[in-house]
Amino acid sequence: MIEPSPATTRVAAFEVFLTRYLNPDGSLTADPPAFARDREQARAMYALMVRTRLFDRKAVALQRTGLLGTYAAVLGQEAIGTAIGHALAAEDIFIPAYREYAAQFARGVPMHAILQYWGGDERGMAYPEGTPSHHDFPLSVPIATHVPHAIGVAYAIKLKQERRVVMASCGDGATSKGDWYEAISAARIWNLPIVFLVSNNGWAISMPSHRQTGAATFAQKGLAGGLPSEQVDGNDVIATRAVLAAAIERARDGGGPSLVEALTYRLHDHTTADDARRYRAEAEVAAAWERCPLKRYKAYLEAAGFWSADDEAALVADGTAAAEAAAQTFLNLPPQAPEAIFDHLYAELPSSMRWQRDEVRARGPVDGGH
Amino acid sequence: MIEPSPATTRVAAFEVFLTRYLNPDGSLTADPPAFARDREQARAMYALMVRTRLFDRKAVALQRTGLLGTYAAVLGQEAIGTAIGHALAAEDIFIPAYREYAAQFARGVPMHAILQYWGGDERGMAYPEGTPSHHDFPLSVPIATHVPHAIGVAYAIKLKQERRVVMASCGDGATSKGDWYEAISAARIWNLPIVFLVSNNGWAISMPSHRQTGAATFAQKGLAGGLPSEQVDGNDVIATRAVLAAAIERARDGGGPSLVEALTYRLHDHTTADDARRYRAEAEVAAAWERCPLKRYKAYLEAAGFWSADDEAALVADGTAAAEAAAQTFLNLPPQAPEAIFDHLYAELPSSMRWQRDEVRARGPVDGGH
Amino acid sequence: MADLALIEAVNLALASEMQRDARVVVLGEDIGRNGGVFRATLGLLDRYGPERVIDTPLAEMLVAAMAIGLSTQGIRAVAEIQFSGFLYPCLDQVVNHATRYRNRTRGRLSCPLVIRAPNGGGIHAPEHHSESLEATFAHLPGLRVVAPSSPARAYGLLLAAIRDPDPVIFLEPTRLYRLFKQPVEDSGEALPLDTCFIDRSGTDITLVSWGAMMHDTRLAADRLAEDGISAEIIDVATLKPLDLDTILESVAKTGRCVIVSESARAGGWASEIAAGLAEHGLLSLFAPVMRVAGYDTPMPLARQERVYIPDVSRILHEVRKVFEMAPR
Amino acid sequence: MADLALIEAVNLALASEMQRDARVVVLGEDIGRNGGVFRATLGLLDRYGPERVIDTPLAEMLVAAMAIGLSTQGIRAVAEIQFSGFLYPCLDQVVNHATRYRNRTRGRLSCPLVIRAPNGGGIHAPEHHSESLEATFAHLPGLRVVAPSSPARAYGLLLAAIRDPDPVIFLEPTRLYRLFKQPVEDSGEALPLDTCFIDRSGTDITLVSWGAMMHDTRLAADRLAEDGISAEIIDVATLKPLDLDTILESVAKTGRCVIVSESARAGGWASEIAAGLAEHGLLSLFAPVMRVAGYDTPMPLARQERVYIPDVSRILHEVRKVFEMAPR
Ligand SMILES: Cc1ncc(C[n+]2csc(CCOP(=O)(O)OP(=O)(O)O)c2C)c(N)n1
Ligand SMILES: Cc1ncc(C[n+]2csc(CCOP(=O)(O)OP(=O)(O)O)c2C)c(N)n1
Ligand SMILES: [Mg+2]
Ligand SMILES: [Mg+2]
Repeated sequence: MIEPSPATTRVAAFEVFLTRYLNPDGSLTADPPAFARDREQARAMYALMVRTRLFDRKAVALQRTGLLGTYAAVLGQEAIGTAIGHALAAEDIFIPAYREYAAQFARGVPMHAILQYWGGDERGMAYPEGTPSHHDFPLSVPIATHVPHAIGVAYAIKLKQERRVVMASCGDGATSKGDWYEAISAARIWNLPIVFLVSNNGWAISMPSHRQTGAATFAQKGLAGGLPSEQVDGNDVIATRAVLAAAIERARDGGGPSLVEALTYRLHDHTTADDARRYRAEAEVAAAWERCPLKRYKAYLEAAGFWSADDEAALVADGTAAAEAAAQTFLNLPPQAPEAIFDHLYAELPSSMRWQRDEVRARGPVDGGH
Repeated sequence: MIEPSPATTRVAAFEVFLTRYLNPDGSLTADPPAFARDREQARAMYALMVRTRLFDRKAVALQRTGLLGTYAAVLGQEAIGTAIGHALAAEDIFIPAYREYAAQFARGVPMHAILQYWGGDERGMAYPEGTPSHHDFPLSVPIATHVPHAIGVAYAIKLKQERRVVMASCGDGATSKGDWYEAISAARIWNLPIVFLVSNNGWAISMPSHRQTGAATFAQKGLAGGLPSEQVDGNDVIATRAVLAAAIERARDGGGPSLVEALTYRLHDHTTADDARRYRAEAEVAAAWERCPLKRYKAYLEAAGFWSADDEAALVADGTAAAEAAAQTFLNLPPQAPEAIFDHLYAELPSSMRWQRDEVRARGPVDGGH
Repeated sequence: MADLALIEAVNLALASEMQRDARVVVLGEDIGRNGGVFRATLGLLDRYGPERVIDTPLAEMLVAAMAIGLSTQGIRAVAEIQFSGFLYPCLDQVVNHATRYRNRTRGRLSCPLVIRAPNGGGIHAPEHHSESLEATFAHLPGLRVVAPSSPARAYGLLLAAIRDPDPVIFLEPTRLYRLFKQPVEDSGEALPLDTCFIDRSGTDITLVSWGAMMHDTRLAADRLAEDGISAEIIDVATLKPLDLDTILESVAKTGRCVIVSESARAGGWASEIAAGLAEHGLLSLFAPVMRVAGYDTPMPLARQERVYIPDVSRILHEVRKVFEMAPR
Repeated sequence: MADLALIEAVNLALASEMQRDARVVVLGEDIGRNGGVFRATLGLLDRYGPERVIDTPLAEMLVAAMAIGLSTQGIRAVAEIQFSGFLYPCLDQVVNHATRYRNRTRGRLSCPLVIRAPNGGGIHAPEHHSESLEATFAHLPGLRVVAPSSPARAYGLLLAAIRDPDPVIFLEPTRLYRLFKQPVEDSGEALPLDTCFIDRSGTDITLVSWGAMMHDTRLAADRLAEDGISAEIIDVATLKPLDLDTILESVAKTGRCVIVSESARAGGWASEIAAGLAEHGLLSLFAPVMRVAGYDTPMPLARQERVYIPDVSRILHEVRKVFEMAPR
């Protein structure tokens, strides 16, 4: 928009690219990368997407019947978490927003832990020892505030001369917050091994992404920090994994931070506490179903001869059972003791606070907990 | 840094331009704009730069002799404030950082008010009625925090259907802060009449600007908000005024917000409380003096036949006297009453606080005020 | 006169003042078509249009800063933050600018703005949605902090907050949003901003509270009445500046005081009131001033929130202690 | 044993602990080559290199967030914020993350970090450079807040803060940075983090203070001694968690208490202490608990800062009131 004139010189130029391998109908735009041609890997990705969708459905059902608190569904965005889960190495560190269940499952978070979290139990964030998730960060609700933690985590990695990568993910709305920008702005100063991921699902609650900012893409926000910045079709699990893996390996090899905007669509309400019909047209949602990540990837798998109707039936049965089992585990967990609210406040409870714990202990269980 | 491949498409592209009319030796890169060919306007700009420099010198001298508090000198950056002062219309609204004295003088802030501010007296921010400065914002010390006020001010202008423009200025360091980014990110949503100005003077206290961010230019940070973004040689008062005026008039005509990065150099210590020799090479400063905005513009004026040695002598005499008079006015101002700390706390002091004012009043003047 | 829930009274006050005063605008996240996450701004977009009902980007610091910018230009900006736990990014703007422009420009610029947010827990909301922020704000000079405890007070105090020439933090009791209804008249009449309400008169003990905890305090007083104890209840709806005089007068009469608040105990606003009593009410006091408050932990996730939030039994427990130490 | 000013003791503690523990890093604006605006980090860059002495971009929220990220990885991050008035952008990170990671992950992640900042006025600094933030932080659960009042305590408490497994806000008294020197031994010995110091023993009145105001409190006690009044001085250097017991014991002995603090009075930490006395010390008190504090205004610009900051005469004034109400 600034016109060159005799008094001007061009000092910088930037381009933003979008990567897509799978069209919405499942056809290919180009030769897919090796992992997508590997039968086992290709099938595993699909399985994770489907299991995540079945889990998600179960979680919503639990909430609707009063057995779970507010829940943020991931319906329609399963490809992104799946791609993360497959692109990250076990030793890498994941700092997620609150909808990346597929990635979390891949990293060892049990399904019931996610239910526990949304069910109002802190123990849902004590991810199991011996799994990659044990050193990952928990879900983060205050939007974008977790993203700058990546700067410190990645700096620590450099300091310790480890070959690990940090992935910090968030939504399109999150990119309006100063926290996000401060991280983007700083990452390249120390050439930190970070991949910033923005899941642009078209909406931040009721705000369509085109009203969130004047920028035409969310990817270009990375230019503010001098980051290699690109878009990927986030409903194309092949492209998303390929792009993330490239960014991760570049970071691992000392190539520094980058930003990936994954284009997707939130097919569900924002959370179970939201009613999206208030602010968006059903037609838009219907159209988005046509771009469903599972549908298109399944078409690819079938065309590649990697998937059959029997496979599908077995997966659905198994995934349904897993979600059901997770729900049961969650529902049967014994409650925390009331005084557990003091257990991890400090490494050791200061003596001046002991009376508070004693008071709670003396009262015992309180009505209204559930 | 992202390589196009068969699976990629280009979705956006950006360029950043730098404008310069005056080379450091005063020679022209292109035909200058009309205002620079107008004898009176051209001379007025020079006069403001020189008067600002003389004021600045006086302020530093006052601080060195214990008559003023910490002071932030503008030495070497006078062209930017001068350009702002000449580019803004009286009705426009200026939201400055803390070094834009030339612009403030142009808008009616008396020199002694600036001394008063750095001398520790709030009255230095009560800019006089009947001048444009009266509706301007005062100097802002918490870095970048004033910039997002521009969003609200400009929104109010739109709401009232006024043809006014807001200019919010800050330094290169300020562009690392979330406050600044949140403003940049939002401005184009409502296509607000704002010009964001970044005076990149090479340093933020001891941090060279290339260590402040991984971005190659500060201008490109504007791309994060989809803003037209450009660089200008901020030591070239002609280019700076031209670029700012274009951005201002575009905003006034409904063309929306933009970002200008003005390249300059801080010739002085950060403030009088700083000693820049601790962290930067004398040679760098010496080299920067070669790019001094006054020197090059004077060469231009002389070449254009707009300026003589007599003019120079008269201006220096007059400017010195003005700075001296401002110092005297400042030094002779009667102190505020102690209880003045309650005068503008609320529109009306709540009754529950009156005892505090009474207590202060009863104590009378306190030692250590000065 | 319609029976309204507290959230409806907030909505009514906003609509009513927008109707009356064209300078009033509302801004915040999801407040337009969506009507706000709690529906406080329901219908305002249709009635007053997108220019006065401003959906902002997801950036609380910006919301505060934008309200500041608007208010300096004579616009009455009423900002909504979705939950008080997301107010922290606004704090820098509030303390370094909103409360200071009038002072530092010696009256030239000022910030007649309101920042509204639901405050407190008890509705089984997700993490970070149930915090109590009043003490953090009430410590800041130049600010007003208001926390209504009923639909009628929410209506009248919100009108007052919008009309006030200085910045106001307006903390709405989330737990009471839909808990009960009350007749609220759209009278356009504001309530005073620096006077405590004597919510109920009594002679034996003074119970002081505000916001959602007023509800439990009233229930506790009912129980005390059954035991023949007459509690005076004071609603400190306008927390800052604090009207200590009304509390002192009550304690002068009752000689006993228990202060009930939901926020963390250490440095909570209950401490400020107790300190006021230690300074000005000492001679009236028969017994120690007890604070019933949240524990010095973060608000737990939903399953344990009732462990944290004071309830009737905790209030009665402290009241009983007071009467043990100073029997009638 | 060298005679050190408080800022030199801070510098010594940082250097000493960086030497002892390779996990310790310092970060902040201008802390490298420049050695920090007050020179707290002088020489550290040369001794420990740019990887452990990290000049950050100009972004306080990021500094806090980066310290959080570092600390979760076992790095002991010691962040400097240039003036406490610029701590507000850190608050969201501190309250929503630093103090919570341990709790929300049930001990899996934790944040052993320190955020240091000069606190308070009295050095004729520019606007926004003289604020007092302790109450704002001390209200937050899961945090420690420390405010030393002498070079030796600064050294020992900073070591303790760095070694503590939880987040600590370390507020250094700007006014005392270079006001006096004291022998400080580089013993590597930390001071306890949750005990008040009995700074001076006395029998007639308890003076409670912390940080820079300890200086004026000591001077006031000297003056009282001239009048034959024996003041006990308590230095609440570890504000949070608060060791009320030591204060209660003292007041049990003296029956009189004046609390001196620089921050705005309403909701200041003095109020928390007074509230503690109103609850647990009422029976010991012969006289009201007086707070000598900053007024409920922003810190004025330099010319009026002495109007705002409590001084010896204001302390003596309140002490005299106490003895008028409760003569010996
Ligand atoms: C700081 C903060 N402000 C507001 C909210 C309330 N809120 C929760 S999710 C959300 C929208 C987030 O949008 P986006 O970042 O696009 O993520 P998405 O939900 O679409 O995955 C908002 C406003 C919050 N959690 N944190
Ligand atoms: C929020 C905040 N942090 C730190 C400071 C201390 N400080 C004052 S000026 C400055 C550097 C500003 O650099 P820049 O924005 O480039 O402006 P310049 O001084 O170079 O004009 C710093 C860190 C401050 N005033 N505010
Ligand atoms: Mg989104
Ligand atoms: Mg600079």
